[in-house]
Amino acid sequence: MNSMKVNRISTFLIICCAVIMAGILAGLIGYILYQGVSNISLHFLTSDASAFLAGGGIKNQLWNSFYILLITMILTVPLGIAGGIYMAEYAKPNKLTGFMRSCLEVLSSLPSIVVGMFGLLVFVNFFHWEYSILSGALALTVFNLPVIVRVCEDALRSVPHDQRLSGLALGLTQWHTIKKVLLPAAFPGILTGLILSAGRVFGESAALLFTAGLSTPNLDFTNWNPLAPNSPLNLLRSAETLSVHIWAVNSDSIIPDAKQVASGAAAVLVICILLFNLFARCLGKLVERKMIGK
Amino acid sequence: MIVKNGEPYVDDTAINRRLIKKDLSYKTIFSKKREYRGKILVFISASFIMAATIAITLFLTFQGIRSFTVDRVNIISFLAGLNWNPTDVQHPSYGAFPFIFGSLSVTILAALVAAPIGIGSALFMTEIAKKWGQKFLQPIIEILVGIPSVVYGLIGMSVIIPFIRSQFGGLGFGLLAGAIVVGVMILPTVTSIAADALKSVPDDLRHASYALGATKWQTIYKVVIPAALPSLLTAIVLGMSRAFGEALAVQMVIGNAKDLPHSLIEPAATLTTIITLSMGHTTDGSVLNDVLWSLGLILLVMSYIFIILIRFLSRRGRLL
Amino acid sequence: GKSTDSTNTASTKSADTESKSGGDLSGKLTIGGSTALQPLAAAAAKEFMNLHPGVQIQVQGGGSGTGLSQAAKGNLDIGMSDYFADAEKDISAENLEDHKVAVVGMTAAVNPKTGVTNLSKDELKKVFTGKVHDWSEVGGKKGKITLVNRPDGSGTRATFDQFALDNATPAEGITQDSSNTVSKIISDTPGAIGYLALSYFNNHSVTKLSIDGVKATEDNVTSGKFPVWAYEHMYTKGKPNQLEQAFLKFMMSEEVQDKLVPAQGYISVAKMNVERNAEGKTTKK
Amino acid sequence: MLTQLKEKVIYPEPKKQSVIIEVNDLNVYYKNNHAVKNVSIPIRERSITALIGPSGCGKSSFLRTINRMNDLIAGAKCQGEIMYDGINLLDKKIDVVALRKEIGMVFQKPNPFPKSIYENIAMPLKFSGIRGKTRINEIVEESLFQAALLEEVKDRLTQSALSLSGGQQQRLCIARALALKPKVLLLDEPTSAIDPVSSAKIEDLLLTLKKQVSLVIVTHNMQQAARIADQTAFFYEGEVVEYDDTPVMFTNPAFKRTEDYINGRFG
Amino acid sequence: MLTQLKEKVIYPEPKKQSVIIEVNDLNVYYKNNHAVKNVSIPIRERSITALIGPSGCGKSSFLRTINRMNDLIAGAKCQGEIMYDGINLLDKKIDVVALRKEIGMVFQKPNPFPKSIYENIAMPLKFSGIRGKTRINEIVEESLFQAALLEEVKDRLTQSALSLSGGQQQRLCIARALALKPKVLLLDEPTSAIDPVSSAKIEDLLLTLKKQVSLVIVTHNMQQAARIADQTAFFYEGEVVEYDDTPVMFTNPAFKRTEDYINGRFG
Ligand SMILES: Nc1ncnc2c1ncn2[C@@H]1O[C@H](COP(=O)(O)OP(=O)(O)OP(=O)(O)O)[C@@H](O)[C@H]1O
Ligand SMILES: Nc1ncnc2c1ncn2[C@@H]1O[C@H](COP(=O)(O)OP(=O)(O)OP(=O)(O)O)[C@@H](O)[C@H]1O
Ligand SMILES: [Mg+2]
Ligand SMILES: [Mg+2]
Ligand SMILES: O=P([O-])([O-])[O-]
Repeated sequence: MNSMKVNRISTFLIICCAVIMAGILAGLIGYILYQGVSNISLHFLTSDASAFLAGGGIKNQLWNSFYILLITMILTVPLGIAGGIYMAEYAKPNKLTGFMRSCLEVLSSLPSIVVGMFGLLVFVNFFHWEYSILSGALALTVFNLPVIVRVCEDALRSVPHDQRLSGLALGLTQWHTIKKVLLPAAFPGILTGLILSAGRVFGESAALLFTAGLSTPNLDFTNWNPLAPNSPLNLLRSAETLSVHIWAVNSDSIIPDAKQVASGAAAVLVICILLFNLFARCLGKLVERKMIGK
Repeated sequence: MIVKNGEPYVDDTAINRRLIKKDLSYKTIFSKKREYRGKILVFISASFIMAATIAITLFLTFQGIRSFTVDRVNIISFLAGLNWNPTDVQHPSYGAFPFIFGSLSVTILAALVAAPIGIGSALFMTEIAKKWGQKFLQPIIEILVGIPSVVYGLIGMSVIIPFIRSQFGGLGFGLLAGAIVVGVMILPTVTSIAADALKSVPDDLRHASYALGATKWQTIYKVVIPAALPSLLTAIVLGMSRAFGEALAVQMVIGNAKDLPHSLIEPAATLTTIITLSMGHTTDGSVLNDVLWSLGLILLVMSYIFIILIRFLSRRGRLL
Repeated sequence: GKSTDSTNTASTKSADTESKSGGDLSGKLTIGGSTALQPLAAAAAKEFMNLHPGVQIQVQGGGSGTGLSQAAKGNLDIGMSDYFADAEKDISAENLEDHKVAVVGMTAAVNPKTGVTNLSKDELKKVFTGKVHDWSEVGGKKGKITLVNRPDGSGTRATFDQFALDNATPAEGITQDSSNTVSKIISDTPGAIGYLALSYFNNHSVTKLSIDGVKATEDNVTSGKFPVWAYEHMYTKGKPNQLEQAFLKFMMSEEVQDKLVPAQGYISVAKMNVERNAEGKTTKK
Repeated sequence: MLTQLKEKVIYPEPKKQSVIIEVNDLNVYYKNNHAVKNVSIPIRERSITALIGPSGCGKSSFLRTINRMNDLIAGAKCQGEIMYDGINLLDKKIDVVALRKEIGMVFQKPNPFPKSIYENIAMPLKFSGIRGKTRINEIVEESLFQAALLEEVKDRLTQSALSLSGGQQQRLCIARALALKPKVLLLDEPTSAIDPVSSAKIEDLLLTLKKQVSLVIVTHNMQQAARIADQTAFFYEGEVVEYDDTPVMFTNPAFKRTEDYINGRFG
Repeated sequence: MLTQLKEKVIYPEPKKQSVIIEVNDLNVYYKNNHAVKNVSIPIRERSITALIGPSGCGKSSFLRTINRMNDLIAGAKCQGEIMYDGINLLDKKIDVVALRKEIGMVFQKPNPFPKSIYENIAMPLKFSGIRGKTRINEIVEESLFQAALLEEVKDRLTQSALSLSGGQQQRLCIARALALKPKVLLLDEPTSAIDPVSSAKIEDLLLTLKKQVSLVIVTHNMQQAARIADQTAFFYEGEVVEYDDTPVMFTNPAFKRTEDYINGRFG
């Protein structure tokens, strides 16, 4: 039968697409891990990068990545969740909301390099924060804020409408309904979204190129005074992150083992992303189960 | 009835005031019990988004038009010129067309890579194997979205470039490599948005179709895809907008040659790669620096255009 | 700007244990720019930090343009460049103080499979401006010519354009940010040609090209026979401070000039029999 | 057609119970949709008023207007008068939060919060300003008892409310509303999503409750209305076709349309 | 309890019409949920069989099993026998696409495709391999006529089907199903989401249709079942409590539970 044949062929093609998709992931992860894992060692993770000799590590880059991530999340999470609450619960369908939504769309579709250029213009040059963790984190805030607003808004919207109604019908104010009923119910979704967005921040590179710089001072991991120039905590020092390091090592370094360092660093990066993902999934499920099954 | 000053007087306190709103005052606005406090807080946070967007647009616009207003670069020859040679001492030329062309080609080619596979995978997830799709493809997509672009670039350099070199000759660096890398990169974005679009087609329609004896493909092709078409196009456009703005992964594989490429395997450059490549070499206020900001402004304008396109598509979707 | 990873060879841990030999110096120094000078600066920085454990020096790449522009802005303490700051019209050269620390020769680098080891200047120009497309046209084996360029801010590129190509603008080819990448691509790609500082010809994966029959050797450079060379400058913004001064002094010390400079493929300024001014005019000393 | 008939409607004289809410000429619009049209009925104190009528006739809209839940619907507009305790509830100056504590509401689908059973009742109490653990415990227990749920859940107050069966959840929602000591309780098809046994339990519960609270219940089950309601209003296309004491309405309806509906000829 | 009573059920002898579908011992499971339990009833040719029962009792599940729409639900499992034209419809070898053309289905919510009225009928025709513009036009017209919709829409066949009223949409859905000339038409609460007038029209339509097609209709409106059905099956918690000719069922039900349900004592 003709239509049956067409059906079979097209189904086959669609399955092919899915297989390609899965293949790409398997290929990517497999290749990166295969190439990179052999280069990962305790030494690689805990020693400084080298400018021209073989055998450098990624200690500072790894630290910088996590530190910038932390600062970015501290800046974005409260802002983003509050923004999400506004968009989901308070925004009335009027011109202002329409405009705000457009802004959100614009912001979330800006190329990260444009965000980086904005950071260069404003944070680095205008405020004279130079290439620094602060500039980088602020640029990433611009980059990540719309994502978190979106995550929070979606999570709140997916809370059944009758939860809202029952809160209000019990004489709770809207704010208390949000705080006590909706946010807890949306929490697993928000948490999962936050962690996934953290993964994206962790891997971002173009926005940091012009804001956090491509170098790291010699960090003294015994000096935790945030004002010291060589303190890992200093916000006003330049900081090369792991993903920027991969790019830099590949495009303009003079170390002889650039390939090994790059693939090792890429493997570390991907493993971190995988862990973020796994973590988000497990935590989200755990929290959800705790809320429903208690 | 109470009479006061010769007038009949309704005792206000007799009416129960407990259901009447308290007057607005400093105290009620900031007191814990009232909700104004929370409302103001979230509104201010939301305003940050507007502030950031406006700031970015204004700063980049002002910085980006300097090359035309201050440095007197001809805007036509900037947009349409084929020759980019800012270091020539006598006759510096700032023709950005090859980069615009490069960006557009990479974007379109990437969409050609990503759209069929992405929409196919989305169909798999929503129509063919729902359970499987949710269980396996969803996490795959989430992981792929999370993989940093430099990693895609790295793989492009170490796998795709040697492959192209061995298959087609040449350097391997070029539009084709860029398009493949970016196409794979936007694949998860396209897939997940397309899957959302397909999921939002009401099951009613599918049931109607199946109950009328349609095969799976007939249902997909004649009912599901037409109903989701504007959103599917949105998915592709969104993917393209990501491709247009991608910088480092492209720079690692495209070769960064400033001439118009003659074939897919010749090195080329895009707006983003030329910015990352040259920005560091310039000083504030130099013509080259200003021109790079103008390239940034083009990126900004393009992302606005993409948004307008998406808006247009989603409005069409609502009419259906 | 653009640069590479930092040099962190002197760890602070050793600072605690080692006796403080030159212990009066401390502070942080960021050096960046020319990738032609980068290997030498990095090696010198390492030795300097061994001598002064309190000092931290990072050496980055990025290209000469980056070196000059970031030094002028104050983002780099010392900017390295292959060309004179005056040559860059956007940079206010009067603010920058020049320190010539070495000379480096530069020449074209080709993939060994091309079979070419020498080209006349004319042939070189034809190759780089895209007038010839096949190696067989200039006496090599048959194979397509592929150009590998450095970006606009590169001093290697500026020097090579000026003295090897007589200011002809090279045709477009693939453009890479660092000399190291260029060297890698040339060795990977049959038919590829680019240009590198002599300090990068440290293995035999790429062929060092002679120009007009003159080999690109130290002797030929110092005597002025081989024209493609450049001073390696270190620029400071205004007068160097104490730390910068100490490092620059170290750069000019015998330890660096007599040991590191030749070992890394550079030439000491003192050895030069010719000199060159900012306009590029070469004269006998 | 209906408006012509309207004039003939003669509302019965108030029986034993006095009026607690008096609705006068109420109109509700959703954008262009005129959902409730000139409705004027009284809600009697300590009695059950049932609202019946086919789907989409405006019963829920009417109910939601009473405790201003319609404020939440974008584009909804209410006109008219809902007199309660000397004030018009549709007035702009009304403090809706305070109002909703006094006029509670229970929905069709049981919608407990995803928290413990105890918290479901305690949380709204805390927000209404009641302090003190013992005081709150007392009220929780009392309202669970009132909702005939105490026996079933007293040993598992800390368990999630979602672990209860549908019928239990609905009674929990009633208990939650009762904890705030409302004067009026609005119920929108409270039994239509739950099993027959639970449904019967809730009917019993409502009959007990009406000794303290005035109840308004929307139902699509005519027999349910007949069983429990003191007064019944029949809605049709936004208008109240007939309002009367339940026995009168079900045995001797004034209008053909009411009779048709009650006898299942449409709807 | 019900299973004990079950043994006493004596299905009536076939009346005038012969059996077109014979369901034997049908069980439907959704994961752990046993939704339809040992159901055995006949569907008679050219007559209307009504399925009644409270919400969630398995009426829809039963109906969906007949034309294998349950295949689309992940986790659904069907066991038993549905004999039709000498074959068991639950057989793995059944070509479900062909089956669904012969046994059509109409859903509770009208679900026309977001295309023109004409396309709504023509598209499934094309799917089933019917070619030729005149042939298709003919069938479109014929089925619109059969569904009593032709008069209302003949001048605007190219307009979007979504511009029709709910009742018209539902009749369009019926027309669409009729165009494929089904032997059996399954209707799942076809009138419950539309207005009374349209609903009455559809009832009339069904009475006309049964001259050519066997109809199975799920309804929650007992009176509707009484008005139009020849046979009625009463479902309760997944089981068929009673199956009989409609007049018998409504005047003299064999079981107390049936009587209670019919008289609105629950559900
Ligand atoms: N949130 C809303 N927005 C717009 N229109 C609405 C909304 N809610 C109800 N309507 C419209 O108002 C009219 C009355 O609806 P309402 O829900 O009050 O009816 P109902 O009698 O409660 O019906 P049901 O028995 O189905 O619950 C309907 O035409 C409906 O479409
Ligand atoms: N898609 C499904 N997945 C899982 N369980 C289902 C599904 N559909 C129905 N059920 C379950 O099967 C049982 C019977 O449902 P069914 O929809 O057949 O009842 P019904 O008699 O049609 O009810 P209603 O009158 O509400 O339509 C219910 O317990 C229901 O929860
Ligand atoms: Mg309702
Ligand atoms: Mg059903
Ligand atoms: O990096 P350069 O030495 O070519 O400027």
